[in-house]
Amino acid sequence: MESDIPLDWFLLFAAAAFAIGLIGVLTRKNAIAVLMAIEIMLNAANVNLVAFWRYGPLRPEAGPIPGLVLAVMVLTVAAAEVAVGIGLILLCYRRFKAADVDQYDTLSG
Amino acid sequence: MLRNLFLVISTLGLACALATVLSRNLVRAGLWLVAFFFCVACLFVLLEAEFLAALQVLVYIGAVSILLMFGIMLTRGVQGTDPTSNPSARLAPGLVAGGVLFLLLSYGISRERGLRTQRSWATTGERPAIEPGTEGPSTPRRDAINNMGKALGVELMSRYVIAFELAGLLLTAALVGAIAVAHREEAFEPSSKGAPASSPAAESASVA
Amino acid sequence: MNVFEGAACAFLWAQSQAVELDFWTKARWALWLLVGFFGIFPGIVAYMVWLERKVAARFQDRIGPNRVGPFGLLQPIADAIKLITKEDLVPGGADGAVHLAAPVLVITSAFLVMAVIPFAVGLAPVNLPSGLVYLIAASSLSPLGIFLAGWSSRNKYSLIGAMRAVAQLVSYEVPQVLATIPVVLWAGSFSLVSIFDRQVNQGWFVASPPGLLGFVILFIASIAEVNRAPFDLPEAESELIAGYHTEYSGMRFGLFFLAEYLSVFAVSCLATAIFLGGGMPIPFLAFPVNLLGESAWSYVIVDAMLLAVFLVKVLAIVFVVLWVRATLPRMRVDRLMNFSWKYLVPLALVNVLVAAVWYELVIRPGAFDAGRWMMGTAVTGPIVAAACWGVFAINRAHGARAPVSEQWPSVGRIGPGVGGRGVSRRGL
Amino acid sequence: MIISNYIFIGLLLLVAMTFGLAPIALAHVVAPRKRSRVKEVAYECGVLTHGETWVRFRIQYYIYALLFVVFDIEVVFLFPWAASYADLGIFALVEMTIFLAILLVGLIYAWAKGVLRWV
Repeated sequence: MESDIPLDWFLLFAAAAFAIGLIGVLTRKNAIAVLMAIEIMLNAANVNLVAFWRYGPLRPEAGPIPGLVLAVMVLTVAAAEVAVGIGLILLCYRRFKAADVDQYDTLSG
Repeated sequence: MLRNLFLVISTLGLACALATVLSRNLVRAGLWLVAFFFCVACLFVLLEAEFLAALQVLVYIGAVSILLMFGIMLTRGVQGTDPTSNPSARLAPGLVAGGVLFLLLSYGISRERGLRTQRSWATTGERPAIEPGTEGPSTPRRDAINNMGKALGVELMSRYVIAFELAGLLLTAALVGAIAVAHREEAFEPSSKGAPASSPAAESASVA
Repeated sequence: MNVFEGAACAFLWAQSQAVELDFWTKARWALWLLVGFFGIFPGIVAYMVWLERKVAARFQDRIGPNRVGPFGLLQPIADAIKLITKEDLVPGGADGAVHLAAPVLVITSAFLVMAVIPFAVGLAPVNLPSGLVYLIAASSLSPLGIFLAGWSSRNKYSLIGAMRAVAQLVSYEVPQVLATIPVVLWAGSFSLVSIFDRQVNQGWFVASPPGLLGFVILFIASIAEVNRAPFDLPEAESELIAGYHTEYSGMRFGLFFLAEYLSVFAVSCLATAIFLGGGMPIPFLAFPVNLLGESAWSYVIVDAMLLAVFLVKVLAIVFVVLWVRATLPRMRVDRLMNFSWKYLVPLALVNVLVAAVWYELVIRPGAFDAGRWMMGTAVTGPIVAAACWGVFAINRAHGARAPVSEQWPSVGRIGPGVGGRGVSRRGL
Repeated sequence: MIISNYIFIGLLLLVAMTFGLAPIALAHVVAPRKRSRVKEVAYECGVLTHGETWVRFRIQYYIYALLFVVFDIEVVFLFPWAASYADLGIFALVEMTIFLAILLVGLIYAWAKGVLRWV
């Protein structure tokens, strides 16, 4: 095509989204908000995987779509992570009556 | 035209991500997150991974966001506000950390070269062609892009079969673990004396 | 080739997955968007509402709408005018933006689903290579809209109704999706156009034991997906007022209403396209495409017939949906969830594997014929029947052993387990 | 290009949102507007709203959403398998049977644990 999107645009988008996710993880107290921020970071990683698959050369031993398979696996792991994460948050909420990560301080001396 | 489309979508996506992170209301944060997922799906379409874009919408918007919303409803007041969150104290260091990370990553992106092609990422302006009629080494890629679901199935069943079965195992482990963790309502019921139990609306809780 | 034939050919052969952005494509898209999605589909849906009121009235020995126009045919227009001129109320504590976004999201989901339905040869708005996944992804947006509607209203009944609705929708989405997998397996493609083409060669997909089971599961789950009776728990007016749209009035309520009927139409179209052979009138007979030789007129006539047959099938399914509503009472909420997870999901999972067996027996050897079909039916039919029987037997045994509560009667035989003595809460 | 199809989807998205917003905008112009406090009160069977809108939801909602997420991911794997089954043969059937059996263990666990009941 005459005006393709450059590779580094996707990479910069992913880097920015990852940094925003990091901001969320560092600044939010609520555990569910932290989970949301982690989802943003995982999505940024997925964008990178697909972009490199599309722009990079293929290695015959890795098949035609290695980036996509990895992206699907990230999808799976992200969903499982949210499922278990919210289960843990519910447990902690019942025990500590709070969903703030700061209040889970039983282990702190 | 494609470049403009990309710029619009990515700007919207980053704005949504920022709104997710900064929004005090958790349900609204979840809504911004949904918008961000949708923007990422649009980027997948621009990368010609339309099957993955459909999966992105199906899994993230259709399932994960619902789970997040349910999680909010089960742990917060229904309006989802986050009164204890006091972002101002941590916002500055968080923003600095995020900004530094972004600068580091963009510096790396501007300097790094492809492993095999030795081409700089920053100058990789065009993707390997898949237009019909193009011969050469990109043929398997063309087949994969034109029939992505099928290619993904073949790969999962042959080359990545271990990963596929492990994914099944992971899902079952997640299911069993989450149920084992979450399903202990009776054990903690007597000690629950927060606002909800004593409020008159507790009657409607039995309706729920 | 004159202009008409050029247009007809461009229109009819716009089937391939890769489209060029030429003039004909743009014209076709504009036609679809402005005439189809803005005019015809809402019109069809408006008259489905009229049909529902007429049919429900007949079932209840009434006449139904008969004042506005002949046979009440102008009733939908009167309803629309009424809804638009109603005051647009937003409750005081509501989250205004989300309250507005929720019905728009629901109706957007209903619209997007229609984009890949092949109504006849060449009459699919677009032919996506992953059309079925796209369709399911688009339809999975509506639970989110319903949740937001209930949440933003700041009304406890709305919220409870929304949570129930979402729990029900996600539970029934699983069997609905699983039921479509045999179709993908047999067609080897997600494109609904390819699925239709495959049915032209091999007969309707419903005409096989796993296909029949898949169709039944899809039909039941789809009724639940569009919140129709007997699965209309979310708006159980005796407990929850109007459920998630209690605080919606005027045109905002009208959008939910329209989206519900649009979804009924869309799932009927989906079931017709992937199981009932689309516009094919007879199960195993390929329709003669070039009835009048290789001319554009021939294609137009054949396409019109295919479209007519397609719409008749859709109408039949819609009628059954209305019939079910007029006949069956609302399900109890615990049975509703049980029915999805303990009956439909296991059956649909087994059905996926049986569908693969059917593929090995009937489709892979090639040269589809009656003998092969009978052989496949003889093998897979008993498996399907045994699976259905087994799922019901397990559920009856389990339900009799561990009833939900001592007051609530359980399914199955009245036995010593039901009386309340020695009832194990844990079960199984 | 295949991606051209998605331009149609994008346009359809705009049309659908217009279709949703236009009647509301029209109603905004046409419909009467008489605000009053009573109209803005949440509707609870005709009496004034009672207590906070704070309903404590039961853990069951989470359990069903969790099951849904797990089975949705399963669908993500089942769809490519089904589309490519013609190229694969019996071995793929065996693999998928193992996969489904592993997941069925989770469902049976949930069933046996008694969490698949609404009350």
